[in-house]
Amino acid sequence: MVSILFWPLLSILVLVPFRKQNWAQWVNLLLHLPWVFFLIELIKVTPSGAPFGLMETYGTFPLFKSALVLGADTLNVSLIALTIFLSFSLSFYFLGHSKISQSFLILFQLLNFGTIGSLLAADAFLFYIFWEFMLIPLFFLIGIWGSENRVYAALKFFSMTLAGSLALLAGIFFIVTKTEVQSLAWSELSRNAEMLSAAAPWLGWAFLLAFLVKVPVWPLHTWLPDAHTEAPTGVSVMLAGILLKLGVYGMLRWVLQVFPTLYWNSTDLLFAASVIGIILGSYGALRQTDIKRMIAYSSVAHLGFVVLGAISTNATAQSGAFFQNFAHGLSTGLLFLSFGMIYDRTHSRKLDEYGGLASTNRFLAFTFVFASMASVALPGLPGFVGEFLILSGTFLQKGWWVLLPLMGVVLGAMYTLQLVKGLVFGKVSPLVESHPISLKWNEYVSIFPFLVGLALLGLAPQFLLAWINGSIPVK
Amino acid sequence: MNQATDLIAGAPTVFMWVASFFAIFFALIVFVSSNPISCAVALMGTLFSTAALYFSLGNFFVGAIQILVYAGAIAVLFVFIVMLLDLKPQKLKNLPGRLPHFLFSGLVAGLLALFLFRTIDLVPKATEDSSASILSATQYAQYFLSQYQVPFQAAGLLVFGAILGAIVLARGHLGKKEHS
Amino acid sequence: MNEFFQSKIFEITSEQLSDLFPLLLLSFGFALSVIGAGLKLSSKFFKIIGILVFSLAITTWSFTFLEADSVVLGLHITHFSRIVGALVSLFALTSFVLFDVSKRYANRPEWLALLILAVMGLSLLPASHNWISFFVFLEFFSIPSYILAGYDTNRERSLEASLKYMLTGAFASALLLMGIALVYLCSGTVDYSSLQGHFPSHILSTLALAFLLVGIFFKMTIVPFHFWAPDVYQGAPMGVAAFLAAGTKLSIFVSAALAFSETEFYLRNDLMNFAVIAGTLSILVGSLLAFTQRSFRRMLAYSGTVNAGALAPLMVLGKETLSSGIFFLFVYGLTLALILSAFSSLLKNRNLDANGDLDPEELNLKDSQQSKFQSFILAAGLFSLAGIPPLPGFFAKYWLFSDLWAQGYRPLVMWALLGTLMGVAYYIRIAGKLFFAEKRSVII
Amino acid sequence: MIATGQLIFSVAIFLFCFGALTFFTKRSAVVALMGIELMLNGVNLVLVQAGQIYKNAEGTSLVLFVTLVAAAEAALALSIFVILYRKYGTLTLENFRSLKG
Amino acid sequence: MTDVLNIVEAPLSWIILLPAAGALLNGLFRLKSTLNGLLATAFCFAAFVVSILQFLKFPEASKLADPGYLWFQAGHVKAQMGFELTPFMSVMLLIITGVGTLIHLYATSYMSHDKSQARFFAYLNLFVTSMLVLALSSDLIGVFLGWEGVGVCSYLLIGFWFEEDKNARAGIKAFMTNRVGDLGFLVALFVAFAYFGTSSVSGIMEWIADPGRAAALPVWVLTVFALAIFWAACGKSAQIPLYIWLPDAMAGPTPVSALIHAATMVTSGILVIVRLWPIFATQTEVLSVIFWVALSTALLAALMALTQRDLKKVLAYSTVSQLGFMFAALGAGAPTAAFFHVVTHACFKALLFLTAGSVIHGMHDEKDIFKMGGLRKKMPWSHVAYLVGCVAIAGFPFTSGFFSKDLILTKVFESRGVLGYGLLLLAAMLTSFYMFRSYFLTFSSTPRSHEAEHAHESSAMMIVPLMILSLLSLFVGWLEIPHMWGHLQYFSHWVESSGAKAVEGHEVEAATEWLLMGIATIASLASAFFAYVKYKKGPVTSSENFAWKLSFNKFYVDEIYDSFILKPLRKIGTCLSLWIDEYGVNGTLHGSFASYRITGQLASIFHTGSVQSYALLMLLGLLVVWGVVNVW
Repeated sequence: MVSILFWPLLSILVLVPFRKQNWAQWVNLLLHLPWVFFLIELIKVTPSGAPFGLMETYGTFPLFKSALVLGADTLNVSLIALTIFLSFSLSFYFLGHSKISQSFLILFQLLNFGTIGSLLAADAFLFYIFWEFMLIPLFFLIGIWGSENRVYAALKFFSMTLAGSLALLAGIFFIVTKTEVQSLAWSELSRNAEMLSAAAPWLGWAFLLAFLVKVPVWPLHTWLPDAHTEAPTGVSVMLAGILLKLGVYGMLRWVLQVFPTLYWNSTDLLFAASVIGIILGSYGALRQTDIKRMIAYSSVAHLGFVVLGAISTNATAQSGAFFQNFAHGLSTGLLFLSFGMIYDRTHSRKLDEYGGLASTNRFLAFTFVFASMASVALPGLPGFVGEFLILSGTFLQKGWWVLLPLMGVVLGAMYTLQLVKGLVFGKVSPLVESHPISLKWNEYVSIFPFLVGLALLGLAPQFLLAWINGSIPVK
Repeated sequence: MNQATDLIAGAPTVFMWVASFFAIFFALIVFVSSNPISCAVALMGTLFSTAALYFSLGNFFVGAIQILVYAGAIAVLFVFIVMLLDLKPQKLKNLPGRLPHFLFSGLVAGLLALFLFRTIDLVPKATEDSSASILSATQYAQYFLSQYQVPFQAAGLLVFGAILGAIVLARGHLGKKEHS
Repeated sequence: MNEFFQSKIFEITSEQLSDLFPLLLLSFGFALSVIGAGLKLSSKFFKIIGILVFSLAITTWSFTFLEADSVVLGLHITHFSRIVGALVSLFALTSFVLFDVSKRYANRPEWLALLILAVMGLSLLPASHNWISFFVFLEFFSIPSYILAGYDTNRERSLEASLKYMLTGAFASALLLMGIALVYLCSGTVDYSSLQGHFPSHILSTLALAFLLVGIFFKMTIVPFHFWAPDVYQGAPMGVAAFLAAGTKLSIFVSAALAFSETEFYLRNDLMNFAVIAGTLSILVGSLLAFTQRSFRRMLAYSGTVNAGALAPLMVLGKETLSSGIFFLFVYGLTLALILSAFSSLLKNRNLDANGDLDPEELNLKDSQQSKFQSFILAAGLFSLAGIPPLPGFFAKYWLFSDLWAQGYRPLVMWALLGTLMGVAYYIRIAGKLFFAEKRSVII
Repeated sequence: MIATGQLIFSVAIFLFCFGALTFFTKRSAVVALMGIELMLNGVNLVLVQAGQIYKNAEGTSLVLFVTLVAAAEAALALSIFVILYRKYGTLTLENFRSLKG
Repeated sequence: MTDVLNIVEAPLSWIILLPAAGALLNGLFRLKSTLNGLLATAFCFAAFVVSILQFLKFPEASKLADPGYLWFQAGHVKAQMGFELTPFMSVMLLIITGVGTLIHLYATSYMSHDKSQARFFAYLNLFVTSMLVLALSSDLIGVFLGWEGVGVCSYLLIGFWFEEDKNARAGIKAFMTNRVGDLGFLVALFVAFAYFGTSSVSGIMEWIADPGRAAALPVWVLTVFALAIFWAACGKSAQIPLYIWLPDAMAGPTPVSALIHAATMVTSGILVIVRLWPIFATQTEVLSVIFWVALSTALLAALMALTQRDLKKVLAYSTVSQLGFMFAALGAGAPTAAFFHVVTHACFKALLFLTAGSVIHGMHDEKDIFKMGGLRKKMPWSHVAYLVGCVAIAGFPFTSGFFSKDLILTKVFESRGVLGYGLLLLAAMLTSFYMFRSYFLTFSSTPRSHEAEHAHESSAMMIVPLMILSLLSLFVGWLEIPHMWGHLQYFSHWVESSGAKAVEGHEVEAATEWLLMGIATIASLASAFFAYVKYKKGPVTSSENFAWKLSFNKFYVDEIYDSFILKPLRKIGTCLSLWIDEYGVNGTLHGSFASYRITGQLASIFHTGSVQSYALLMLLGLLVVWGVVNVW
């Protein structure tokens, strides 16, 4: 497990000597191959069942009552697979891209290292370190390579996520100073979870706050549109693809499985927040004139569905929520990627400046429409599978309350079609006219895995569902 | 020398009253007068009256040190500096500008005095046992050099440092220009 | 007369000598540097002497670190005082190596002598066992630091800084003295262990403690007494500022803690409340002031106040919980030295005066392009001060805050966490400014 | 009538507070330093009085140290004042305010 | 269930894969001229052949099944992508693929000079695939896959000429209205999985059939399930609340309207209800709801069609009205009548649309019938086809329309009494009136515009499908003749054997049946003659009275929807989101930051720089904190 975690660090060391841009880009691509090999090894050995089925300890810090413990089960290994998938296809996109310099790639690998670390960490202290470490590469990635308003977006993103994780830190302090708890390892925490949750009912909320900010749950989501819009394409794909899912993973792993009682009595508030998030997120997307902000707000709505599933008591909605992570990751990732390719050439994000892309570049128009259909949860594409499971699970549990999020399905279609009409259909706008888009070979190759993934997960998702159903927290 | 013991215990002698009156009087002059020279002289006055107080309390060694070192050396140093720089008397011209500052600092100092005076009755009385007698100079020295030997040497180095510093600063600022 | 000299005081056994060896070494170094200054030797001589003396001191102190405590000539040499001695000489070493002090003040080489004096004072302070030696050692290192603060002769600011530092320092030590006098008045003794049992607890004693705390908190730059710090850090030469910020805080922190635990003052809850109030105040006021500062070095001074605020309660808690405070100050000291040295070379690249100052708003991308390595160090240092993992600052803050939480200071830890969050506004923003292109973001 | 101890103590407080007051309000640096000396005198008075009450030498030794430190400080301060006077031509503390904010 | 179910394994998935392959190929390769069209037609024809083979298996097998594969399964939801074919659905299959092939052929020449034919035929084949998935899948969730697939294809096809903004907006309107309808289908699926444990049609039928389990269900489950399915059907088959998208869907190419908005997609609502008929049969209140909604749709649409000037709009409203007839039959408890009308309607409405297409093609895309006229001589074949279509839809004796409409009317008379019958008869009269109005305005009297003079007949490839469809429209009716005339009742046999028994209303003896038939025929002939009289010489400039304006502007339904539902919802939502996001959360963030900065600046005022004020503040600080410590 440690090899898959420390591979990004190693690839940074390898990247350092390559100062020239396209050398660095090619090396970055080649460095992904062993990473995939390690992933396959890990998948072969990952158990699906009890949380952190496979646990490995590499060293202890008695001073901080913590240890370098890495744990794997299908829950986090599947997310690692998604990370590596996104990073691999992005590395194709980076080839020959003018703005992708060596330092960008180094920071990108640092971000991967942080993500994989927080996924694998089975010790609260270690998890916290990786969780906050991700902030640094992201802060610089958005701040240096972002567009106009990037400094504001980077700082806002940094301070809101930091505020959330400081609440987590307070929770960790409370646990550390409890004498009964020998160490901060996950198993240790869950062993005396009753004692801890009895002692401090606020502990659940302290842990939850850090994750609610990261999964943008409704009131805490205002950093997302800024961060996603200002971030460069590669980073916004990773942000939408995997980093939002870390919040969901955190909720399931570190709150639901550790403090179940606290988690369950916070669910009705979370239900209200997620439903409002779905509806207001969709309306937020409707009112935008900037394309990337529209896609960002759509993520708020989709993540509202995921949280809706994650807080339900039946297995259908839970596995639907976790599956939706992958569906949303691929569809929004593809949306950002394809628009990123358009943006690289036209450098404008205003929707009314666009129009008639279908007549100039058929393939990109097809990809964009295909991705929007996926994000509108059209049956036959993965979005539907996730959303259907979530909604039928919610119906089972909450009865007719399901009609509210159901409205989100219609609103989702509304803003996505508005986006597609503005960008792809309609008369050919002067901007699109003057910037003919001819995709290079590596851009085709970077889009191709997304298309195959979406089609495969849409029509035959059972291979993934069966794999992750084992370790879904609620049976 | 035991009659000295009851000096602290007994009622304050007339000499004590006179000395403390002078001390307070001179302190007032230091505060009030705008001419630095009169301040310096008033400071020397306070020093002498406090030395007198020490004698009245029976601690002749400290009184002597006070007169020799404090009044003799430091106060003289002040007078010397005032004379050297022949500072003109500061006419309190922009008094109104500084009035709020005056009032405020008066208030704070008064508050401090109030707090301290409130605790005056907690000041312990002298113990009547006559066994412990007023120490003589040798006893002070013996105790001082044995208990506080390292601080004493440190104080020596401290003074050396101060002199060294004074020279360095003076030479630096007045002497050659350093490269910027 | 001779029985006076036979008294136990002057017996020095061999291993006691090893305890005193570093101090003797320092005084020998002091003597050498003064003679050297007199003989107008080359600046390299002083650099070598300095490095030799300090590194030898560090090695001896750290070797004898694990030995048992011993009482030598009235000094209680404990492993705390040894660790403080080692760290203070380390800070002194870094302060003059990183900032090429020797080349800058070639024709006034006395800086080494003064620096050694200050280091001696700082390392003796934790070894003091009564309030008198506490006061003397305190003054012993203050006087040289007043001079060092004013050492940068060609800038008026440095003179003004030393003037301010000296006047407020004198005022604070006068208050400290009044404290010691009142302690003596109340209990009749100034020795820590004899003060243990019979220190009355009436109004006068509380007032005495309050005055005592003034002198201590003044040096720790905790809020009601922090006014001098920004001006002095801005005026003093870079190396001195770094040394002052780290060395004095560490030594005062440890010696106050030792004093309060020896005299068992820490059991009094008025002392505790005083420290907690002052600590919380300094976290809040420090963060507030650090944010809107027009000068990089003043911002660092206020961030020092914030960190000191978190240390305040630990200081009055006595011996057991010192290790986290020491580690924190150690990391803080080194990071601060790195940041200031990077900052001064950044200034040099902007061909400003190396000891000068800069408005953090003016830092921009050009700086990081000109001095790539320094801006990297500067950003890493700022992130470490902000306490972002995996940098050492985070582990220091984590250990410190969990200790505070364990001692039950929950509200203070909450304030400290809020302080870390407010830290983003100045640490991270300035670190970001270095690397982000000019476009000022809308709000921040 | 008040006891000697209380008389001495009140004189000491008076000196101490008046020293502080002079330090705050006096515009010339030298006189401010004199204020500090006054405060130290007050402290010395308290020390001597306590020394007499408890009949031990702690107080006296601290007085000695205080006097010594006061001397060192005065020497250093006055040399700085001389330099300031040479450079600025005045010693009023108001115009040493360039470091602020 | 009368006879023992004899389920036969059959390669049904092939029927779907063929058009899917066609769609893929067309999508990938842009071939020269009409090759794309021919390729698409070939694949559609292949599917037609395979479905004929399956159809022939039916006398002995009662149901064909193909298990397919497990789509997804988690918790209590198990979605199986399997296929099954019942007799009546196999007939529908023939219609979809048969009429589909004809329309593909027609479209090949109709779109011959369009520049992105490949994309068009890819969408068309994709549409046929999803329609087949809808028809064939065994699980309701599979049906839903087809259901939304068809919705997307109609969105893409309506907005095919995306250059004009109104086409794209019409496409969105279609997709959004379908989406609102699909919410009903989703609710039905939730109820199915929650209470029946499965979504497969046969599984649900077993659940209903077993009295023990049926009793255990809460009473509202079946009603809600039925209503939800009906709501979805309204969305897809354009009934009252959700019909507004169909008239705008005419923005797409005419073959699209023919295939999607006449023959296949709009009928999917009826197909699903007929498949789930055992549930609907027990729900009398739901049936009456269906009946009255259908009746009002039929009447309303017919009234709107009276004054339309655009030929395709007239046909669109007539489709809505005919769908009203079908749902009225369902409401009257006669699935056979409904299905019979679906088939006949598919034939003659496709015919009408295709002829309209060739007329508009001939008239160089001029749609306004007031500008046409006298095309009888110029376009003889289209004229004949259009005449046959009008005759069939009006229900002239012995045409297919006559049989199916008459069957519906008698069934409605049996179950809903005279009032229902009367209103439906009125709708039938209106239908024949506006159809013949459009016939006379386009074909009789003299050409009224430049295009009309130079109109030319369409090519053979367009005429052949017209002729085939005309034959079908005339003779399909004979498959289901009234009992009195003989025993040719194939449709009832097909529908009953698929498990959809009609609701037993009181049988009507032969005499009244003859009477009803007579009245219906006389009514349609009279209104046709009336239209002849009114429009023989060309458009009559009728006075713009209130009724006319009401009908012409489609009863202002679109405007009502916009002003009362769509615009307010959007306004409230966007303002709410704007207020909470920008001013609420961001506001507090920026506010707290600004106050943080201001207090910072305020605090820095204390640092005046003068040493004395420092000492003063220090002492003051000491006294204040010391005071607080003592007081505390």
